Amino acid sequence: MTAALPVLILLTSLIPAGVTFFLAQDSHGLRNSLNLGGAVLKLGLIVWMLFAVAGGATYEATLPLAPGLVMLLRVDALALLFISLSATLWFLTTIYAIAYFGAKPELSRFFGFFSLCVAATTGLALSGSLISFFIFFELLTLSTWPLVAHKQDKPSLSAARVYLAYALPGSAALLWAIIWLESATGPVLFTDPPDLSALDPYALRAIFALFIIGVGVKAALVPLHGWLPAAMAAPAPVSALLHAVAVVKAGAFGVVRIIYDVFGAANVIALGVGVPLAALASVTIIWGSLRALQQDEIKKRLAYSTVSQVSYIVLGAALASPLAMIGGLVHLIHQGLMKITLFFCAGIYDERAGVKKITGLNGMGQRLPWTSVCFSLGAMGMIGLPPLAGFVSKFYLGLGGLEAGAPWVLGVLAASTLLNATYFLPLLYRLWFLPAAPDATGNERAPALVIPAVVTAAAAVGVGLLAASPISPLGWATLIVTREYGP
Amino acid sequence: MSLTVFALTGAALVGLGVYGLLALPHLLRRIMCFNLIGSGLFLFFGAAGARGAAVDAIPQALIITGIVVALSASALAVGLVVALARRTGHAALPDEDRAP
Amino acid sequence: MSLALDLALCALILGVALATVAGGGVFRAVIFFITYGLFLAIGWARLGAFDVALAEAAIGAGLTGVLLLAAHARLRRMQAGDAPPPAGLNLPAALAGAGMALALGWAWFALPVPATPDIASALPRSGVGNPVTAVLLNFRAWDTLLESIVLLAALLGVWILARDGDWNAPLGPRYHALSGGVLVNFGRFLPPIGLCFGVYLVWAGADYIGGAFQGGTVLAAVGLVALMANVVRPPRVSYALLRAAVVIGPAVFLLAGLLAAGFGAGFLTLPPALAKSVILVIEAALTISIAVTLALLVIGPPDDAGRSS
Amino acid sequence: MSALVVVLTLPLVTALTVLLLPARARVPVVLASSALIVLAAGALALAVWHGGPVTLAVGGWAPPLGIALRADGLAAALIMMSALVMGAVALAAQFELTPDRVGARMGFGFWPLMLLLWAALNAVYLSRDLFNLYVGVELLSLAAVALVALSGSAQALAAALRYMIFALAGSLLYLAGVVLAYGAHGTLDIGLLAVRVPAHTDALALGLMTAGLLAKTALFPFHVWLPPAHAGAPAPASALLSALVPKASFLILIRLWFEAMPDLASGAALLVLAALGAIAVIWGGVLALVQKRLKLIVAYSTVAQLGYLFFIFPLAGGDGSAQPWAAGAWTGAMFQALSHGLAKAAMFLTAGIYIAAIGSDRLGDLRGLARTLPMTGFAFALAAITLMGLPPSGGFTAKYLLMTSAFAAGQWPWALVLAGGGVLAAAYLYRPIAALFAQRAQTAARPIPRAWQAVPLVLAALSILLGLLSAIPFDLLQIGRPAPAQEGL
Repeated sequence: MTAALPVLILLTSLIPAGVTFFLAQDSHGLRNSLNLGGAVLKLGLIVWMLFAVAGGATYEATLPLAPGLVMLLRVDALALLFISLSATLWFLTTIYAIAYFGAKPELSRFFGFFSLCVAATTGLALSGSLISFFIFFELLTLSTWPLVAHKQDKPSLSAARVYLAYALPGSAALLWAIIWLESATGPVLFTDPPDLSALDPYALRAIFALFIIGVGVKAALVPLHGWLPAAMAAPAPVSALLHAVAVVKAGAFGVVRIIYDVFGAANVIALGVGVPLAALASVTIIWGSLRALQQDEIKKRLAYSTVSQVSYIVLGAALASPLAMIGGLVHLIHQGLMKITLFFCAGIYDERAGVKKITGLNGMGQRLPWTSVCFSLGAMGMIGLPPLAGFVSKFYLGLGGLEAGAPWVLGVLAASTLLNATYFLPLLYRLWFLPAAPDATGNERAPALVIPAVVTAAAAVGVGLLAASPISPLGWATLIVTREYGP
Repeated sequence: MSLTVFALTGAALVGLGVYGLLALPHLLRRIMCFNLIGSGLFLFFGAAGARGAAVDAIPQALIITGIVVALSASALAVGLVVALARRTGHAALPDEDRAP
Repeated sequence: MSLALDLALCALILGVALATVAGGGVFRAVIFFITYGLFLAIGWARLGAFDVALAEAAIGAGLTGVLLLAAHARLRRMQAGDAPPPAGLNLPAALAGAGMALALGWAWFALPVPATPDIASALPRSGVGNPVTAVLLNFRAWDTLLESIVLLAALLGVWILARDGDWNAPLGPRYHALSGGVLVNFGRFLPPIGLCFGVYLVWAGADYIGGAFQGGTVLAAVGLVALMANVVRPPRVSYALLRAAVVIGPAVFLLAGLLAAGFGAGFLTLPPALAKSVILVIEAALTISIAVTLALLVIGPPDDAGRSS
Repeated sequence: MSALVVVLTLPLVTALTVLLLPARARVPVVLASSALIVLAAGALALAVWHGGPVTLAVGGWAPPLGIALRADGLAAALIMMSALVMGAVALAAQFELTPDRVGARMGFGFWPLMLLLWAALNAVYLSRDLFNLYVGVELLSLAAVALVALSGSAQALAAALRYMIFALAGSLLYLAGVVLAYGAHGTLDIGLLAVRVPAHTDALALGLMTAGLLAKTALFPFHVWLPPAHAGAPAPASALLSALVPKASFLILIRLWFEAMPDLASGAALLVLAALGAIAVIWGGVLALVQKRLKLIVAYSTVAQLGYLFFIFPLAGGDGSAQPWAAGAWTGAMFQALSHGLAKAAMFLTAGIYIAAIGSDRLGDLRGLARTLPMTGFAFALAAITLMGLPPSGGFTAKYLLMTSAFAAGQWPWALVLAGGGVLAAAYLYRPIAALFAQRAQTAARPIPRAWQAVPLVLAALSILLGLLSAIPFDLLQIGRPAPAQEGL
């Protein structure tokens, strides 16, 4: 069982993916039950595993491909954190997507790649070695490409092209880094940090830089972020799951793995690469916010906001101090919940009211109250209003900055908060205080769209309110940092 | 001594064939040059096989095989040249010097 | 004396070869090429390699020559028959040729004289007395089997060069012979004589000189003369007997090899007691296929246009 | 041993049979015997797996008098891959090259030529005799040239002739080397040449043979014949030419440099081979990027993909053969050969489907075909993943092994080319994929049977599976791998 469980969890999305591809377009029932069933089963297995891991069980499955090329699936606390997030959000997004697409064409292709993409994220979370991490990282690239291109119109195809143009050189850099490192140290397992003494510091810095380029594309670090706003041409569920969770989080998760499980926090500090990375993350935070200000399309604004927010996680990891790390890890969850709420809502505005631009939000508070409440909660959380989720993250990041001897982080956080407020508050103002345009229409009679948004919004509030509880994301992140990476 | 004469003749034939193959555009001539190279090599080989105390039969057998293989290749090449000329009116490859 | 003879012969060979490369017209080059093959055959005889001499004369000079002549005739009809060689010396080509010749020339003097495989002691178990035939049909029978397949591949390659509309036409262009002319009479008298000579070459090849390839070539020549004299009509690609004739040589060869494997002796392993008869059967079958294949290679793919013009 | 004889002779027997059969019986017989050969190839691989290399002295005559055949892990793997590709091509060709679609001439000609090509490939994979290899390679070349000429257009004939000239020149160069080898050592057997008394002429012999084989393998700068030839043939023939034919001459190069004359593998010579490979990767990729027809893109991709194979020489050859990374480099190159074979065949077969559906393979005409023929588009994309070297695929395993060895050997420029070549492949394969997935729906496409569409999908899936299950082929490829330079100090 200890070997079977990680494989089973992977199969809960791989099998629906494989079967869905071969389903006819109009076999809605079978397709929906497959995907929802897989999602529910996965959630169940993860809950079971959470209890088992808390009771001290370990899970590991290996598949040797060739000498040095070993697929290793292993469950650790960090993996659980990421996998719980993605499994929960996958389930909700599936409900949302089924309602969103209705009877649009090419659904089997969409859900096939959608499940494949979730399988890749799951595998990524469970990867216990660098090479399995790379394999799933690439699988993620490949399975998201058709999703971005899904509409097959000009903007989608060009977005998909841009996506690949960023992702593939990125993966070449990542592969280069992995092989450079492993040729000196042998295969790298996350349980067992490699002995880096075989490489001189300059080579190590170069390897670190290549790693950051490799995963930084997915984490949308400036200047590697260009694909993300372009990818907003994709359908709303894609933007919601992929760009709030799967892809960018995979990048951020990769940064965490590389700093803590490949190099080790101490080495990152000793090599002096943490501070430049933190600086890059800070630049991304500010730059993303500034660009968000200039967008008048809701999804574009959210996309730049993502660019900015994901770098909080990178910032936390790069500072390499325990509190900063807690802040970064918890933001992985918090940002995921808040941003998916916002994207769900953006999709609802578009789908139910035909609103794509910010100006169209005027007065929508009355017409789509549930949606607008959720949107407002997500936005306020992003700004970091206490006691919402975003506040917890920023609080820990600030403390971590002080702990790491980098007080300038406070300045970055302050500036970012100000900017967040500047680009989100006008939206809320329009929603609630401006009169609707005379020809504005729209309703919320689509519970399958609204309920997922309500659930995630509630969760985003809940994780902030209950942050002190040991089973909250904050509690879990603290556990990870103290148990696995503690001094 | 005679063997050396034949072997060097073989070497010279190979050289002549290589020259013709590279310099002549008409494809029938090129096919003849292939055969010059082949037969030059065989002559060299035959001379080499005759150096020992007894004449070695293996090179002779290989040469006979080689001659048949060369004929097969020539036949296909000639067929291709004729077929190409029937469609294009030229017995040379398109982007090289044209034979009328 | 003999050295002087060899020197003169080699000078002739080289001279004719040079004329082939540098000579004026393509037609003349072909004639020079045939002459070259005949001189070369004499060279092989001087080297004591009579089997090779026979093969070179029959295949290298004779059959390749006829092939080239026939092609040239067809090209001339399409106004693609001739091209003057480019004026002046092509320097890169000359350097490549000279380099190749010098390298081989150097190799001749650097080449050690190795111990060669011991054929003499294996010959009695081979079933034949001619060591060359022993190598071809027993020691290295796999080479020879593949070689017969190479001929077949070339024939298939030539056939598929037909135009789609011509596919069901008789093979080759039509040959015009004046009734009562030399060729027709030749075509009547030659076949019986050539047939005897060809069969003799195959039979003698087992112990003296000759063999399936040489004999088959003579038979092919006979067939060609008969075709050109309109004594026999060219068949069509789909003609079953024709296909059978082309296939029978490699088929019998393969079958013998597989039967040997089936009886536990190993693929293509001929028991010494049976070797001679098996080899003769294989040679007989090969001769048929070689003769037919060579003749068909010369006459080319089905061509209806040549017939109506 | 019996599996070896079946693999060696059944294609020949079938070719001869097909010539005698009426047209109706042709396809069933070819398919049945293809299935048998696949089984025999499996049996041979199993025999090698359990009992080590299988050898056979043909006619009972041991070298130097006779010809030895030997199936090591590499030969068994190539035979298996070729059998799978051949079987798939036969399945596709029964739909594509029927007499009523392409006429009686092509409908007849393809089958025996395909089988003769198959026979030649297996003969070359197994042979240990340099002259026998010459005859085998000639058979291969003649069958391949004929397949190029099969379509009968003027361009195809010109491409076939150009191919023929390169192939013949290559054969003669190779033959010159064989003559020198026999002249100096009195043997043609690879095993006996390995223990020869070195002669001064050996370097020239090896150089001549290598030059000849490079021309046949289409390594830069001898690649010019390949794209028009492979793009000009009917698609099933292109699949064979691109996926299999260059592997045969490459294998002989391996036999020469690793088994017959490893002592001559000087660092500079190995470097030149790999450098030409590196240029081929870049140059082939760049040219593939500017092509407008699918088949030409795929053909130029072959030029690039073959380049990777040559990294084996400095990484596992010469002094490198005794190093710990040699096994990885060696296996990596062979994985590249295997996975490229499967993926490239799949790609040409998809091109054949598109041509059958819309009568063109211009990128502009392919727009939107993924919607009409989803299985085929999926097959093309899967094959592209292998060629880009993305995980999990055989191409990725190959690249990973080669890159790891390049780093371990301190020869990181090869790794750079491997990484850059992957990005280049992504760029040139993106264009057809983007066209296929573009919005405009093709309405004029003729229907294609699902069984036909499934054929390239299976091949492409196999090329992916090779990466997921690479442990077994990895171990198979180690069996009979040339030992590091004689350890007898």
